[in-house]
Amino acid sequence: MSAPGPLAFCLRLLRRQLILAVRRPIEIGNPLLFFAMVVALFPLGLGPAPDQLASFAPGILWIIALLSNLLTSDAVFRSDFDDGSLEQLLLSPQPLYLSVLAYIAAHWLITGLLLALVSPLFALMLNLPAGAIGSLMASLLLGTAVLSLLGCIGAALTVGLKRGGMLISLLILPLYMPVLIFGSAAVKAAVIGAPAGPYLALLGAMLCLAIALAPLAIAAGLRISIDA
Amino acid sequence: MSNATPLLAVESLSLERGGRELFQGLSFEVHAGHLFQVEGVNGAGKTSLMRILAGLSRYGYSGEVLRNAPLLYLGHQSGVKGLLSPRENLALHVSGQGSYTDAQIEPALAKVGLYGYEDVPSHALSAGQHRRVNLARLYLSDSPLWLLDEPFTAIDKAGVAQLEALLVTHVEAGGAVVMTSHQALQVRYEVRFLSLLEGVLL
Amino acid sequence: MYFQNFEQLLHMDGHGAFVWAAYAITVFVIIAILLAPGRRQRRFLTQLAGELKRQRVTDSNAGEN
Amino acid sequence: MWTFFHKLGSPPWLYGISGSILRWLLPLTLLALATGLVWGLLFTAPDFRQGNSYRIIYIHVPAAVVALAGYYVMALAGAINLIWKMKMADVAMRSAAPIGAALTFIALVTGAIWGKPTWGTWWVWDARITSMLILLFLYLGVIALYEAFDNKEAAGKACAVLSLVGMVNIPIIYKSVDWWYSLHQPASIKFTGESSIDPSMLYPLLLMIGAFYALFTCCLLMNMRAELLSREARTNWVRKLALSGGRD
Repeated sequence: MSAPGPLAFCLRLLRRQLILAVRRPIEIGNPLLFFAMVVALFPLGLGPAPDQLASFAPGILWIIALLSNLLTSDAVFRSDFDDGSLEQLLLSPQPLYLSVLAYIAAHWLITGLLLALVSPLFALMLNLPAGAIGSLMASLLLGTAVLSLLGCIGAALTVGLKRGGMLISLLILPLYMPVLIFGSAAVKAAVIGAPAGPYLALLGAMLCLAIALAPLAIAAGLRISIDA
Repeated sequence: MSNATPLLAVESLSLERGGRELFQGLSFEVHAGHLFQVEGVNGAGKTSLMRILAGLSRYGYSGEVLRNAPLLYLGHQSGVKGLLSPRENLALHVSGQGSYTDAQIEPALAKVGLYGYEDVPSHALSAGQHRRVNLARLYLSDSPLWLLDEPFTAIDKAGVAQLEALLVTHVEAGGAVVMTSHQALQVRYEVRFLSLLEGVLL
Repeated sequence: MYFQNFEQLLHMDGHGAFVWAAYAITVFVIIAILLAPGRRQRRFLTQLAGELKRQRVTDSNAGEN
Repeated sequence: MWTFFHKLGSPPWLYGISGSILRWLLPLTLLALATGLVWGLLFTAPDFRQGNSYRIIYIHVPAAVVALAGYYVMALAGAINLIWKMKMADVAMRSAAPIGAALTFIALVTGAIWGKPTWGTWWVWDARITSMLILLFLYLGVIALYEAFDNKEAAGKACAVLSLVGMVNIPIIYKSVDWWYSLHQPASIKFTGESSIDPSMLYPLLLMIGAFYALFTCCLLMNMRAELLSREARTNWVRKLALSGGRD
C-alpha cells in the first residue's frame, strides 16, 4: 500500500476531476452555452452590420472567453471545500504545488480547451475573417490556461467565504487584463495579415510565469481558507 | 516504550477564540500503543484541538506540535463525493496516502458494511453510509497515527462496536489513536483521557 | 508670483475651474485621510475608557456585596 | 539588529516611537505640502502648450508615483507577515491599503480633470490613466477581500497573498497597457512636457513628490497607531492610555 508517486497522484487527481465533470455534463455545457448566448447579444447591441462585427470580433470573443472562465473558476475548489475533501488534500503528503496544477489542468481542459475548440464556430458567426481563426484558437488555447491559473488564485482565496462570487471578479479581473490585451492583439494582427507569432510568444511567456508562480499563491490561499 | 520518539508531541499549547481561553498550556505525548480520548463539552475546543494536531490550523494558537509520523485525520465532513461510487471515492481519494487495488478496496468496504454498494453512486447512499465510506479508509490506512474527530457520528450500534475493535487492533499493532467522542469507548484496552482544561488524566 | 492680480489667479486663462477643482479635491481627500485615523483612535479610546469605568463600577459593587 | 526587530514587534514601543516621529514629521509634511501647492499654483510659469492647466501636474504625478509605491509597501509588508509571521507587518499592510487607494483616487480624478482642457474630454484611455484605474481596482480588491473575512488573521494572510500576486502583476500590467496604448494611440492625443521639463517646473514637482511620500508615511503611521490600539484592547498599556484620556 505504498503511497503513489507525485506524478501518479497528479494523474489520479486529474482523472478524478474529469470524472466528476463528465458526470455532470451541464457544468461543462454551461460555459459553452454562456459563450454562445453572449455572442448573440453583441449583434443585438451593436447592430448586425457584418463589417462592424468583424472589426470588433477579436475583442468580443476574447472578452466572452475571459468572462466564462471567470464564472467557472469560482467553482474549482468550492465543492471540495464544502465536503471536506480539501482538508484531506492539504494533509496529503503529496506536494501541494503539483496537486493544485492538476486541479487547474482539469479546469482548463473542461473550459479553456473546449472554448478554443468551438471558437471557430462563433468566430464565423461574428464574421471574423477565416485567416484569423487559427491564431484565435492558438491564442485562446494559451490564454485561457493563464486565465485558469489566475482565476484559481481568486478561487483559493475566496473559497472559504460565503459570498465569494462577486468578490472573485474584483480580485481577478485586473490580473486578466494583460492576457486580454495580448490575446485580442494576436487575433487582430492575424486579421490585418500581420504575424501573430510575437503575441502568442508573449502569451506563452505569461503562461510559463503563471505556471511557475500561481500554484504557490493558490497553495497558500487554500491553506489560509481552510484555516479561516 | 516511553523513551522512544513520540508519534505526536504537544507542548504548552494554548488557544484563545473570541477572547475566551479554550485551553492553556496543554502538553502531552502520543506514543505507539496509546489510545487517547479527548474530553470536553460542546464548544470546549475539541475540534479546534484536532485541527491543530492535524496541522490544518496553523495560526491563532501558541505552543508547539511535533508530528513525527504520517497521520490520518477524519474530520466532521466525510469528503465523499456524491458523483463517485464508494469504490472510486477510495481509489481516487485526494489524500494521496496509498494506491489501492480493487482487491484491497472491496474487503475494506465489506468490513464497513457496504458490501454490494461498491459501485452505487454515493449520492444514493445515506449520511451514515457516507461516514462508513470514509471509515473504510481506516482499514486501508498504514498511517500509524489516527486523529478521529467524532468518528461515531451517524454510525449504528453494530458499526460502533466494529470500529472500536478496529481501533484496538490498530493500537495493539503499534499504532496510536487520538479521538473525540461523546460516548465512552467500550474496549478492553487502556484508554487515556485528555481533558482540555486539565491535560492528561491518569 | 506669476499672476498679476487675484482675478487672473482665479481665472488662469480659462483653465482656472479645472486647476482649482483638481486642487480642491486633492486637499479635501488629503484632509480626510489625515483626520480619519485620529478620529478612529479617539473614538476607540473613549469607548474603551467608558467600558473600563463601567467595569470598575461593577467590580466595586461586587466587592461591597 | 535583532533587538531592533524584537522592539519592532512590540506594540507599546512602536506606538511610542511612531508618536514621537509623527510629532516632527507631521508638521514638516504639512509645511512641505503647503509650500509645494503655493509654489506650483502661484510661482511657476505656465506651460507654453498646455497653459495653466498643467499646474495639475504638481498633484497628479506625485499622487500617482506614491500610490504605486504604496502598493509595493503594502505587498512587502504582506510578504514579511507571511514569512516571519510578524503581526506589525499585518498592521502596516492593513493600514497602507486605504491610503494607497485614496492617492490612486486623487491621481485618477486629477488626471480626468486635466484631460478636459488638454484633450477636450474627461476620460481618455491613456496608458497611464488606464494603469492607474487598474491599480485602483487592485487596491479595492485587497480592501474588499480583507473586509470579507470574519477571521482577521486569515484576512491579513489572504490579503498578503493577493497583494504579492498583484505586485508580480503590476509590471506586466503596466508594460502591456503601455504597449496596448502605443498600438492604438490616436494621432491627435500626445503627451507633452515630461521629456524636457524645465527646472523651474521640476523643483516644485520634486518637492511635491517628497511631500506626498511624507504624507503617505504620516498617514501610514497614524493608521497603524489606531489599528494597534484596537488590536491590543485587552492589554494593560492600552487600558492605561484609555484612562489617561489618550495622552501618552
